[in-house]
Amino acid sequence: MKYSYFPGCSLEHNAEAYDSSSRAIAGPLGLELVEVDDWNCCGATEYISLNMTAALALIARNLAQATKNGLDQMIAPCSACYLNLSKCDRYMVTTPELAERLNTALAAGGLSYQGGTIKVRHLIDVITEDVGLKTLASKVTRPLKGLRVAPYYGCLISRPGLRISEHNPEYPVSLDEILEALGAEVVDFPLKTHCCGGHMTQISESTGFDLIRQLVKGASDYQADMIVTVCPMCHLNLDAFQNGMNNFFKTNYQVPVAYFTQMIGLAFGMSARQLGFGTSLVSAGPALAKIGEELPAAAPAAGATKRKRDDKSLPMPTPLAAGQGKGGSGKGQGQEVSR
Amino acid sequence: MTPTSNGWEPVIVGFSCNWCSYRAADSAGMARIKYAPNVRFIRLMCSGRVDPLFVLKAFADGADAVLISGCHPGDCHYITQNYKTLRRFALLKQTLTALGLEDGRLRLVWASAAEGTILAEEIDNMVADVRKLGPLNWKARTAQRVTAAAG
Amino acid sequence: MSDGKEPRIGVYICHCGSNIAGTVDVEEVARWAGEHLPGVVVGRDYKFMCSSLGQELIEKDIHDLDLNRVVVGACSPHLHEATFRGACQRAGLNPFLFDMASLREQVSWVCADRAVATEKAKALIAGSVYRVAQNEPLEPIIVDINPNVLVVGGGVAGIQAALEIADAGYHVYLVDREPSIGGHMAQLDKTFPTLDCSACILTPKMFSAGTHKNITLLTYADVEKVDGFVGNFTAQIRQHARKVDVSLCTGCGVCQEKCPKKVIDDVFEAGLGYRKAVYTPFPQAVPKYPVIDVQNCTYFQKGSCKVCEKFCPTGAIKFDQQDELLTVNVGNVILATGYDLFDSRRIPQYGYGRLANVFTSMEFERLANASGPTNGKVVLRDGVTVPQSVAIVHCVGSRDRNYNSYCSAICCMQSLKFAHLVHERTGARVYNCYIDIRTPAKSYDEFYQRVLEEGTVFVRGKVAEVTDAARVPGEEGKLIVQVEDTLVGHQRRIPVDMVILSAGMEPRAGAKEVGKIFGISCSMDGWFIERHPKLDPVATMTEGIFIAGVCQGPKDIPASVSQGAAAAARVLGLICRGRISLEPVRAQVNQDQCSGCRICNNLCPFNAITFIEERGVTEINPALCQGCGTCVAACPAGAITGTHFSNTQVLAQIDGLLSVMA
Amino acid sequence: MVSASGPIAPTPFTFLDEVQARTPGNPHLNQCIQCGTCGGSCPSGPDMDHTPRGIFAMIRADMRQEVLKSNTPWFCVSCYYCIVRCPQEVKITDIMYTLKRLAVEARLYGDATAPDFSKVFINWVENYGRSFELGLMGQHMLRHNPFGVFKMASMGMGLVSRGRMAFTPKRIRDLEGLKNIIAKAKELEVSHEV
Repeated sequence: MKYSYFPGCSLEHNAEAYDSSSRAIAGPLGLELVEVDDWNCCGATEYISLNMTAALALIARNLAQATKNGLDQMIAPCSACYLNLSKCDRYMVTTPELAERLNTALAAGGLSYQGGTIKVRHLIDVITEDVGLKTLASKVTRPLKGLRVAPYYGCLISRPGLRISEHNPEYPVSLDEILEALGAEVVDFPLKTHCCGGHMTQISESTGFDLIRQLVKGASDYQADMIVTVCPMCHLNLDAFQNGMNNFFKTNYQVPVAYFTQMIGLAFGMSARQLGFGTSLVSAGPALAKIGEELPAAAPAAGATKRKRDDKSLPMPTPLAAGQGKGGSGKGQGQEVSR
Repeated sequence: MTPTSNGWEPVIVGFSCNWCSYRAADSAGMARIKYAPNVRFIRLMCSGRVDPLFVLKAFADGADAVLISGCHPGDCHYITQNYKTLRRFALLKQTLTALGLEDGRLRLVWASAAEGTILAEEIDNMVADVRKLGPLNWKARTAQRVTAAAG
Repeated sequence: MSDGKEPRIGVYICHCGSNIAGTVDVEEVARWAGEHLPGVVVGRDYKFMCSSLGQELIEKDIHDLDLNRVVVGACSPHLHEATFRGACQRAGLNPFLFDMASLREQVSWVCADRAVATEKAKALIAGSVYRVAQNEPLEPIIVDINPNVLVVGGGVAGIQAALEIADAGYHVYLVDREPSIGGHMAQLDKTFPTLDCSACILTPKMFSAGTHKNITLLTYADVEKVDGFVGNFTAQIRQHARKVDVSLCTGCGVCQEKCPKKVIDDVFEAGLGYRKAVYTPFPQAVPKYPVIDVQNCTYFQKGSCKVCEKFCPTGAIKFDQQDELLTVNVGNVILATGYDLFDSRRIPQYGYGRLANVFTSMEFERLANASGPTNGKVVLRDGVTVPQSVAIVHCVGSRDRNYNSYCSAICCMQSLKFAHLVHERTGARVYNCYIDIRTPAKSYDEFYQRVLEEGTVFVRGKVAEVTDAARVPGEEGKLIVQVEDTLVGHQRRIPVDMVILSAGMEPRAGAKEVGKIFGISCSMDGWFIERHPKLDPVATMTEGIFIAGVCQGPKDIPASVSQGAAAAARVLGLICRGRISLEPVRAQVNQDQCSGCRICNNLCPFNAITFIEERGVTEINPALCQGCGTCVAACPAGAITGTHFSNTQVLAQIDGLLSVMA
Repeated sequence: MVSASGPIAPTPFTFLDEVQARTPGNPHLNQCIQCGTCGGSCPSGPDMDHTPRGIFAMIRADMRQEVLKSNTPWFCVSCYYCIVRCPQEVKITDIMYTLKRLAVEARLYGDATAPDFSKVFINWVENYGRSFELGLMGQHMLRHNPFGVFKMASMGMGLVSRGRMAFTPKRIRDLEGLKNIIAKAKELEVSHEV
């Protein structure tokens, strides 16, 4: 099965692990991913707040680019990209006047797009629908026995229900099913479709951190070893901001967060390093230990060493020892591990 | 309804059954739904009563299009008669297409007594399509075809 | 002209106040018709043609101007065709020499532009004038009314209807698919606003229905097929095998006592209680005879047990009993098939089915009911803990385009009732989360006032979600109801022990199929369609088929009872008339023209068409023919004519409609 | 509803009409029954100075200034709970986007944090074709929350040390084309408004 692949900006940097793990499991699952040529940012939730036409044109450019490789289905692993792309496509079908405007804009860049040409799919749908849980389970060589995971869908693939697939915006189960197929112990997570706060950490700390707290608290209340997510934004908030949240509320949660593709990779017998586990801020060490997988030491910050000069201005982080979960700011908080 | 540039407006003869589609028109009225006024309905007891002859007559007398409407399949007041309508319609359509009648000039619409909105929407769409097609002048056309055949 | 005379047509255009005159230039249409249309000798317009003065105007013209045809342009013929036919008849004109054009529903109400509307009106009038000129005088078909009546559904509406008719001295077949009549009302605890016990007021009615000499009770039975027409229906009813010989059974109840198989009762106890495999739904069941639930009976599933048979003192248990097919002849049918409760699991964010202490309204009725699983104790799912705080959620599945957009009418009062009962039985703090409080009936709002006084907390806001995910210590172990208090303008999280979902009403799952069996249709929402929403709420488009109770749309007990009685009155009216005249719209075969091709033979769903072998021609039985005209359209020899919808008449109408061109 | 015969819908005049017209698709705003499902479902509702429902009431009351000044749209996290739960199919999230645009056009937003965040973000996108977290956070924080920089530094460096944050933004090949598209689109948006 051959698909266009739209990684999106996050997967280039902070969600690199999502990208590498997705590509890693594609082979075994019989998926061929053809990266969309010269794609651009989808504008996240920001651009549409300033200029609708420009925002949609920005997205439409990607759809136009995608048509070039002749594939009619495009996989977007990032929920925000996924929603933006499918929304834009939908609008171009339902609102001819808008479609016309967007094509006038695209023409300025020598492009054009006919609404409905590209079927935008989220990776999780492709795996549940095109690959199928049976095939998935059949590829499992190392069942994730004894690992308690909280499936976390977040907002943008659950809602507003643009998805082609049959699913329930309030109580989806596809991720639960995938994780069960991998042999993990799946928590019936009541907050599975609640919001991680998106960019709120940048707008209002109190709001953003509280949403993160609710989710992390929920997961640890349900004794989940880790939260499994399908979205880079959710991952960034829950993982990278977890210690910031801990400081804010004087709590010390240490719930590791992983992409569902990483979990699939593990179950397929791939190494944690290969799947980029070492790159999360909250260590997944204790969790992975449960399935006898050794967490690699944090990847030696390649970028950092190369660009030492640039780093001078800012304090270097204290290197992390495997299994020790903390932000590594040397400010002494977040040392103690809950549970 | 926005008249076409040259002010020409299609005239459409509609055949409705007494039980569902005519009552759909009633409920469209009761809901004060404004829709294109081009369709002039004839009330029959059942869409099954629509004799191909009626349709041809309508076209011959200068109708630009004909609308046939009845109860939804399975909801027919006469149990199964609208299935017969369906079959007859397909046949008629084939024939008329062969005679060069554009698709869109003969339409079949199912509307239950409750579906005033749907009937109105269908009529609006149909009128829009027929406006694009322009006047039919069936007589003239057939005349041409005859002469063509002769010559 | 069939009757030789030249047509002398009178055309009458109704203003309908401003309904038509507001958009259509009625004077112009009348004048134009009088001057330009063939055969028209007079064209008039009048404020209200349907008024007695309007009708007299027509009658007078028929006399003075010797009219032999009449056309009225007014509202839809479905409203006033009968009225004007009456006028013609009074003036000695055959009512079928009349035609009506719908200038209101099809013109003035749906056109905005006056000129356009007026032109369309002219076209429709022209159509009617050309047609009426071809109309033939016809005599209505008279049929006798069989005085027996079939009532489908033994809820309170059906029982009421059955009793009214039976008391009037006519025979009723009362059919219910459950083993007992009583319907939803039998499950309820108290009834609003008077709070009298539901069973106490219903049981007497059930009893008299069960014992009435004019009522044949057919419970645990389904109507499978209905043939015929008003006055003469034949219904085929399947009596499911009770596996109990009712002629021997005394209803002593030993079998239920001894039966070793306990199953969850998801019908009467709404899944909150248990029953045996052989059971009567509830103690006061009518009839008192139990049924054996074959799916759960150990004997039928495993081949051995027969405990009930062993203990039955009269040997009434009959494991080999088979379904019976009964055929009854009736003149009229009343459908009172009721409703299904909205399945609250369809709204996952309310947690029903996942969170133990979220209850549906029907579950709560059983909980509060003295004869229910907890003997009327209001407790949590664990069966012992008394809730300290309860939230009642209004509009569950109603007034919501994601589920049902209509208002279920009973939920507000029901929720107020729950608030009162909870307060009375537990003293718990009660929160009612509502969008609007709708109490529009006699002493309903007084009940609202009473509940306010009792200290129930009213929160104006549609509940967003019910969750057990606590955010602060105070919420631990509670259900949290998250809602915007729209009157404060802030989001609230209300921790409670119990949540009651006031679920709405839905059309029966099988409503559409039932409708098909009886030849009536359902609205977009799935409720049976009445003949007129205001003026004829219990009749349907099909003569002789009536509807009563919730199957016609959400309503409470008083309204259902009134409709049951109303439907009965309509039926009794027909029975008293003894005979009814039907539209003489029929198909007739001209035997000389019939080529005997038999194309028409298999077209008729009413089996009105038969082929006479010896004469090699087809005949149509006017008693069975319903006048759809499908065979007329199909006859290649043109041997079949449809009275009142003949080719000549329809073709003439086409001419007329198209004689008006912009 | 079916297309009105005669005159087509009038050009926007009330604030309600304006908001409806500036939102793609049909936002159904006039259908709101003020039930509060949106406000109840909103994750950041407690921090908004008016709940979405409140905002809709104000829009109907034509309180343009107050609505565009409020922080409500800027606190919308685009979680779409309100949209899927709304019993009247009101497209709340999309309306919030519209309100943000109108507020930016009218320079009416109270606190500039959120609008600026969007602007900075977009600035990178428009000039490189891709977003750039480090630059974004850096610029944004320095402007709106200088101390935040230090608070966030730990996290930031955490990401950096794990190769999860690049020091230079990526640039797409056909940047010219993209810029032209954006420029044209902006024209159209403006011409669309008048």
